[in-house]
Amino acid sequence: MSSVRLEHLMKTFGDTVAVDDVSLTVEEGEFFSLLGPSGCGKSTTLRLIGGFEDPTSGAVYLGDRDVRALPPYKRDVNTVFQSYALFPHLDVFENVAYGLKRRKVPKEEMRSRVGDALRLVDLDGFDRRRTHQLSGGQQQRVALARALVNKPSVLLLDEPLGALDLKLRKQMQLELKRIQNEVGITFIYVTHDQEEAMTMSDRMGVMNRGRLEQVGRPQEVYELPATAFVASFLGASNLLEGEVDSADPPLAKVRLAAGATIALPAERLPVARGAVQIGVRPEKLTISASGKDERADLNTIEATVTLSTYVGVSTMYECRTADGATVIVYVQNLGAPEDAPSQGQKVRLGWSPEHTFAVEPRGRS
Amino acid sequence: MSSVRLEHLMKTFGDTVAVDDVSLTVEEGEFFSLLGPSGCGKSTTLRLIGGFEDPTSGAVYLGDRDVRALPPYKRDVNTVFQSYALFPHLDVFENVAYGLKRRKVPKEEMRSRVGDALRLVDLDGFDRRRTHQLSGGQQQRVALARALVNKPSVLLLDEPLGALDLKLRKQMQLELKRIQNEVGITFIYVTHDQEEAMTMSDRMGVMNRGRLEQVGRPQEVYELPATAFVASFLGASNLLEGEVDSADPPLAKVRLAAGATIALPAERLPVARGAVQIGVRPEKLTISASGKDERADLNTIEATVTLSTYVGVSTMYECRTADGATVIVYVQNLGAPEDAPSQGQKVRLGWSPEHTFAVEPRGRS
Amino acid sequence: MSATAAPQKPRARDRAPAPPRTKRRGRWLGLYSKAVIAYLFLPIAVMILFGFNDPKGRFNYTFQGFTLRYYSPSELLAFPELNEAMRHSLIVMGISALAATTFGTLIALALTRYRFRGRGAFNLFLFLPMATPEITMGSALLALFVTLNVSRGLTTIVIAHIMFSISYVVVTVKARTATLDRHLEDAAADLGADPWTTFRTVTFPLIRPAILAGALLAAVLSFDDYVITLFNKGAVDTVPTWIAGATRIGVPVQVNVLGTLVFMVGVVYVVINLIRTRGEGTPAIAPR
Amino acid sequence: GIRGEAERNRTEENGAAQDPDYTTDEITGTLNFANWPLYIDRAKGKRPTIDDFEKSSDIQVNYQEVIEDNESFFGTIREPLANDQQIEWDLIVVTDWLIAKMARLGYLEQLDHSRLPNFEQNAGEVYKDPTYDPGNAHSIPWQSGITGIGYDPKRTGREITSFEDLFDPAFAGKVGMFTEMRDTMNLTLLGLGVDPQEATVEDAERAQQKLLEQREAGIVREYYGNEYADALIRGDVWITMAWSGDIFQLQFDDPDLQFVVPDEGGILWVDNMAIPQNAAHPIDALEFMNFVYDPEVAAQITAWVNYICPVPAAQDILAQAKDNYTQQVAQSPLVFPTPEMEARLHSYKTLEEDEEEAWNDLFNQVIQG
Amino acid sequence: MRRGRLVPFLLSLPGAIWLLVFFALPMATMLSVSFQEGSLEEGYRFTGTATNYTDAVTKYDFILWRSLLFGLIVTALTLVISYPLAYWIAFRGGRRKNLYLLLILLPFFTPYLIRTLSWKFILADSGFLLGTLKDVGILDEGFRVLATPIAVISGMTYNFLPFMALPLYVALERIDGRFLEAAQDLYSSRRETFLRVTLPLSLPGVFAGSLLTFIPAVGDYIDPEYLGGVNTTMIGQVIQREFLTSNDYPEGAAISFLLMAGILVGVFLYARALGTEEMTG
Ligand SMILES: Nc1ncnc2c1ncn2[C@@H]1O[C@H](COP(=O)(O)OP(=O)(O)OP(=O)(O)O)[C@@H](O)[C@H]1O
Ligand SMILES: Nc1ncnc2c1ncn2[C@@H]1O[C@H](COP(=O)(O)OP(=O)(O)OP(=O)(O)O)[C@@H](O)[C@H]1O
Ligand SMILES: [Mg+2]
Ligand SMILES: [Mg+2]
Repeated sequence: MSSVRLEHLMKTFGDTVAVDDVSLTVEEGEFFSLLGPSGCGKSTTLRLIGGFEDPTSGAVYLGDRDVRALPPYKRDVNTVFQSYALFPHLDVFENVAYGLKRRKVPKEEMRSRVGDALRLVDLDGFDRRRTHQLSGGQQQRVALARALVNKPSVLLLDEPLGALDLKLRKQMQLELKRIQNEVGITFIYVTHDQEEAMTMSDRMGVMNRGRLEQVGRPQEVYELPATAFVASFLGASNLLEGEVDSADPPLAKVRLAAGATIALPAERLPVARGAVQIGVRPEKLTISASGKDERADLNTIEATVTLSTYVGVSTMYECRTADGATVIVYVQNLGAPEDAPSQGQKVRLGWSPEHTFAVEPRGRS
Repeated sequence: MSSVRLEHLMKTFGDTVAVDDVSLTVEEGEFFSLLGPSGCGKSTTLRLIGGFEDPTSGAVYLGDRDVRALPPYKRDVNTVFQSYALFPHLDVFENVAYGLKRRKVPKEEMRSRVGDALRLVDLDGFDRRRTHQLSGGQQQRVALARALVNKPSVLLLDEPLGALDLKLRKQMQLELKRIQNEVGITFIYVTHDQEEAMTMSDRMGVMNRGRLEQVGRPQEVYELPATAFVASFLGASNLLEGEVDSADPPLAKVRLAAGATIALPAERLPVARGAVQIGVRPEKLTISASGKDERADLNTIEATVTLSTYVGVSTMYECRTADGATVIVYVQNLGAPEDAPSQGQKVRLGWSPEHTFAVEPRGRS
Repeated sequence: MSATAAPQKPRARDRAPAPPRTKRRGRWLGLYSKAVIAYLFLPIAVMILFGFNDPKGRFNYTFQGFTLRYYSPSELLAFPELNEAMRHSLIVMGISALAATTFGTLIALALTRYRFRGRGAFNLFLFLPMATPEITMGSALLALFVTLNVSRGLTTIVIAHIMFSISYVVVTVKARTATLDRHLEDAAADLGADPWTTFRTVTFPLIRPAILAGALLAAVLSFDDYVITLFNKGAVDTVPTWIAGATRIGVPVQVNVLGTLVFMVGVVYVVINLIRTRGEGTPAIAPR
Repeated sequence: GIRGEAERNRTEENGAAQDPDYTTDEITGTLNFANWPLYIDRAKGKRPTIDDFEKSSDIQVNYQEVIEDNESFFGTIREPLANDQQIEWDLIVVTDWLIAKMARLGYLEQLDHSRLPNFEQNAGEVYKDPTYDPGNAHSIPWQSGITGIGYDPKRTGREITSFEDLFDPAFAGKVGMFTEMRDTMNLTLLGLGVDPQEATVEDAERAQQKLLEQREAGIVREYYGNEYADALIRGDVWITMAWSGDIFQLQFDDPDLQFVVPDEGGILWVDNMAIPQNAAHPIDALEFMNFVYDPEVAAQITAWVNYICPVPAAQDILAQAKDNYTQQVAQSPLVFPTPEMEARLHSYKTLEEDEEEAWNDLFNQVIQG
Repeated sequence: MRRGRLVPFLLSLPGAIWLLVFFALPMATMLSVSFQEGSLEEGYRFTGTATNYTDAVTKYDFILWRSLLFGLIVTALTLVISYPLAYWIAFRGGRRKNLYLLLILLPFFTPYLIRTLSWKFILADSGFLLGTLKDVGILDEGFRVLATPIAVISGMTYNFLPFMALPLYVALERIDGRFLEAAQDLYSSRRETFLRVTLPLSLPGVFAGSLLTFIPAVGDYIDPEYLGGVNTTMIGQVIQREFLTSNDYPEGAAISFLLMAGILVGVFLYARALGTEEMTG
């Protein structure tokens, strides 16, 4: 059974279209992430589901019930607000216990559940603190605990880990996953961190300017982005202009503006002819000195290294192709720095047709 | 000349020691990051520099001036607040123009500078919006523009990009760097994102429980963490218990609890004898089927794969060693999935002594 | 350079308290505020003083000599109708302040939390009772009661007081509800609180200062009202109406004594609480 | 003469609407009595006169001190009376001019004088058949007072005898006048040598001129209600229009203060008992009216209230009292005016409605500059 | 269609009904009275005449202006006096805030007549205040406060102070310290922080307080009656006399409605000038 269903949902504020014709079905127990740039309508979508905004048009279903007429407190949904919205007149314990009190959970149980929730977010011993005595991250964790403690059938989380450091975030991610598995509740999770979305979600949706551009399993969306926006939003993506040469299965051919011909599975072409953009993820690229051993089964292009940056786990190279396009390459720092390409060096970039995708050239944006 | 100097700075709230004996010198024009877990005292440190809190003890110097007696508005410092603190009675334009107005910048110049600042944060055309009509990320960007537009000699930024998506964040990171280079102002930058800290900073400090645990250039701190906390905070780090076997240069030897003997540059040992923890970053590890070609110049240990997770750029393997310690390995997804180790498989993990570091076993924390 | 020199600086210097930037100004402000409060109490001091007066005639105008006579029970109870009037005043004040605060707060919430048709007109309408001269309102209301043949008494006084207090409460409470963070109410609803519970547990605590202020204003308005009460009181007197009548013969000292006692109840309450919150208010008031 | 005729005409006019008879001819055992605060004798939180009456008559008195002043009290009972409704009172005490006005409007019951033998027997002659209520048709006096001039000789430095002293520029800013239209206008008319009863609208205009001059010259400090007494004893005013009873009281605190009936004449005003139209217990009210005209009772009331007593015989009774205070009351010309004083006293002019409007307009222009 | 539509009406219902029945209805009758003619004796009849209004304007325009002026002065004075007080309570009151509020109001739980008498005692021409100053020679012997506009304005300022202070407090109390910090960060001195941030954020309180002070002050009659002298008559006294002494109800009603109209226009202009309509709803 579907847990949350949105049908042609639309929300405008004056001239601003915050949510634009969004249709979406989230299954029960699913971990669904909404990903998208700042201001694309993620929070507004959650607020529509939570019942804090009335849709301009379209419908919201929880289970099989049209809930447009239902006020927020009658929806079995809990929200972690982006701005935390902690009650300033209550202390940490009371904030977290608030929902349980409303449901008349017995004192003893309440105390133990609140205790558990606070332990979960690593805030043991902060029970009696006032919210303004907390750091940003601590406030966010209280907000999280306040929602989690209720174990609703659907949990809406608006960037719930945004203010947390990587370590705590990782830890909380695992905890959230565990809770979700354990209790089997549906998560709709807004994040701007695509790695988070990818590691945690069963499925995810990418929003842009109020529209849902692509919905799918993380790997699917990542490896085969449907639009140029999705491609570029999910991590640095290299997009190169080209023209369809042949669209025959199994491997279609696209001639790049820069000259090379690129092979890719034919079914990935969005159009049978004309202009396309072909793409490849930076980490799928290998970088080798120009002229070195060439493998026929790889797509290759020639380029010049313009910049190399150390980023901890890996090194990032910015390369420029013959027609001026920039291609980004990530190389994991395995510890053989002697053969690392240096700035200005001519290199050959290679990747497998399997890792090649194609999108329509950007119309808008 | 030093731009900001903290001397034995201490701040307590009741029983909580938020900042604990922090001494630090930030040079003029430097990009300095403060990194640390939630609640470790980063914001409080910034607030002490900005003048919003009075230190419990210790001193703050801006340039060569002891500014403890100086109210915030007399300090040539601007802050981007973690909670944005946008003026609710002013619109976006007026918020950004606020500081310029106070300094009587001529109308024309003001208008153009505010326009530039808004363009910088990608908020063209939002001039007349009220702050409550903005999304979380948009608010954060306004806060950023409001501080940047003043070009102070020191800019304090408290997680200024926290609410932004990766793409915008990357873009803003570059812009911030550019601005900083151009205007030559000192940045003190609080972030919980160590990648951000590492890519952007000239130097960084890692805080834990109010104390500054290590200060140094990013690569230095990352590759040679001084404490177990820093090691584990800066990205997943593998720490293995051991005992110093020999401390003689050039390569010292440490015998692990799990059995293997590990070589590392002798000067990296924090102690000449007794217990240590040796560490290695997950991305420095290679993973190969147990029993395969062994290189004598590498440190190796045997382990079993317990979990593999796809994380986009790379795949993460969790492995267990003989004595039960967990070792994390990142392998970049180069696209040869056929020889990827599968769960349960026995593997050999190898890394160069160069990538090995050692810290004192965790006392507290 | 100074980085090395710094640690050698005497420890005492580090511990030197940061210059009290805000505190000094706070002291002036505190002094001023206390002066204003003292000014508000000035006439009360005179009232108390004349409660100890021993006038020879019936007018309590000039200080003739000190006596505690009027604090003796027999003298205090010499005018039962005065005490009765005080009782009426307190009853009317209690009920009308409570009702007006309730009604007014609800209206303030409606006006600031919702946009609805006729909101602007309603807003304007709410100013009218404040803008209407008391006598006009009083006699108009009396005409209504007469037409409906309602006999005047405590009930009609209460009705009238509620009527003219509502607007004051609305305006006071609105000053706060207008800028309340709506996300907090959203959060409460999200956590399963129905509108009433949301109000009780979140909205109310957050606007409590405003409601308290509104209630106090309503109480003062009621306690002090003369003209409107006059028209709708029937056979019942409140303190202001009784005193107004008594001026002709001479306001007895007992009025001052009673006023002093009411005032003292308030003072004692305040003092007890001041002691209880010792050290939590401004440093200047709390004993060092 | 003319007055009584007009009165009869009115009563006949309203004869149909107005029940000429009382609502009952029986003693009901209840009396709702509206009076001014502190306007009856008190002892130990009780009202001896009321208690005595209840004991002697078996009538329960619901005594309420609800009248603040004539005008506002009239404002509150006018609506129901105009609607021919019963009001809660069987007996009210209001000043003479209001008696005239209410009688004119048909708001008062006629008094059955056969039930008031004490009044016929004991009332002072000045109080019988007054101009404001010919034949005491609707009212008999409760207490009365004189409007004259009060002053502080220490400050004025001289004795005051004349109305003109209120216009002495030497006292500029230290002179008090009344907001009471009738007091001020009638006294001024007397000052101008006009008998109020004979005054025309032209006379009233002259009086207004006189008052306006006083005002323009900055002689008047303030137009006072009851608070003039406070101002006088405090020295804010040196000389002021005054009521006899107030000065009598002030003299206890400052014996130097003086009250004079000016040479040109003063005003005797009378607070009267009357029965509102449709009253539920008229006979009980008449019983009470009769009761207080017993000299002993009258003396008891006057001993406490200290206003002018309508029963001359009370003076002798009070004079026999032992305590100092009561002696003073008995001897004061401010409580029992001397015949010489009485000779100079006049009543308010009884105003027809349009006259009243005209006088009000004239006077309002004086006090509302 | 759902939550929202009915709620505001339900919330307003009790108060609105109360005001409709006990205020609007009687006042509507009063409005019709203002168009009546006649006399007390003959009764007043509705003729739709406007003479009551024209009369009122010609007779009392000066007093009306004076009342508005006094109201304005009193509003300004109470604002200036009580703003720092409200500010202090709001920001430095700690947990004693409510107590200070109570303290401000405590004096007003004594009968106004007693308070006024007390003021007369304090301000008497040769009382302990002026008398002393005169004895020392600081003040001229003829100087007085009572029975002057100063006395009326001071009296009203005193009596209306809480009506200004409380709404101000209410608005100031909720101002988030973060905004003040942000302002200081952006080079605002204390003064500027106050002018640019604190003050604007407290405008709803300034507005509310001004209404609660100005509106009743313009129609006040107690203070001018007891503290005023010959040139301090205010419109409230005129209306009082029309109703009580002259029994000219139509005229009294007409002046009342003129006054109300004047006040509403003033309030409207004020709201415009302050731009707080949006903030105060
Ligand atoms: N006003 C206060 N009263 C009491 N404790 C406080 C107060 N402000 C901060 N703290 C405590 O001081 C510690 C440091 O807070 P700070 O805000 O500096 O953390 P932070 O490093 O900025 O964390 P985050 O990344 O979560 O924002 C925290 O434990 C916090 O709870
Ligand atoms: N109350 C409002 N009035 C007008 N515009 C609004 C309002 N609320 C949101 N918007 C606009 O709607 C758009 C979507 O806002 P929303 O808060 O859903 O973005 P978001 O995806 O959550 O962004 P972020 O990641 O920055 O929080 C934004 O452009 C925002 O400015
Ligand atoms: Mg958002
Ligand atoms: Mg922080």
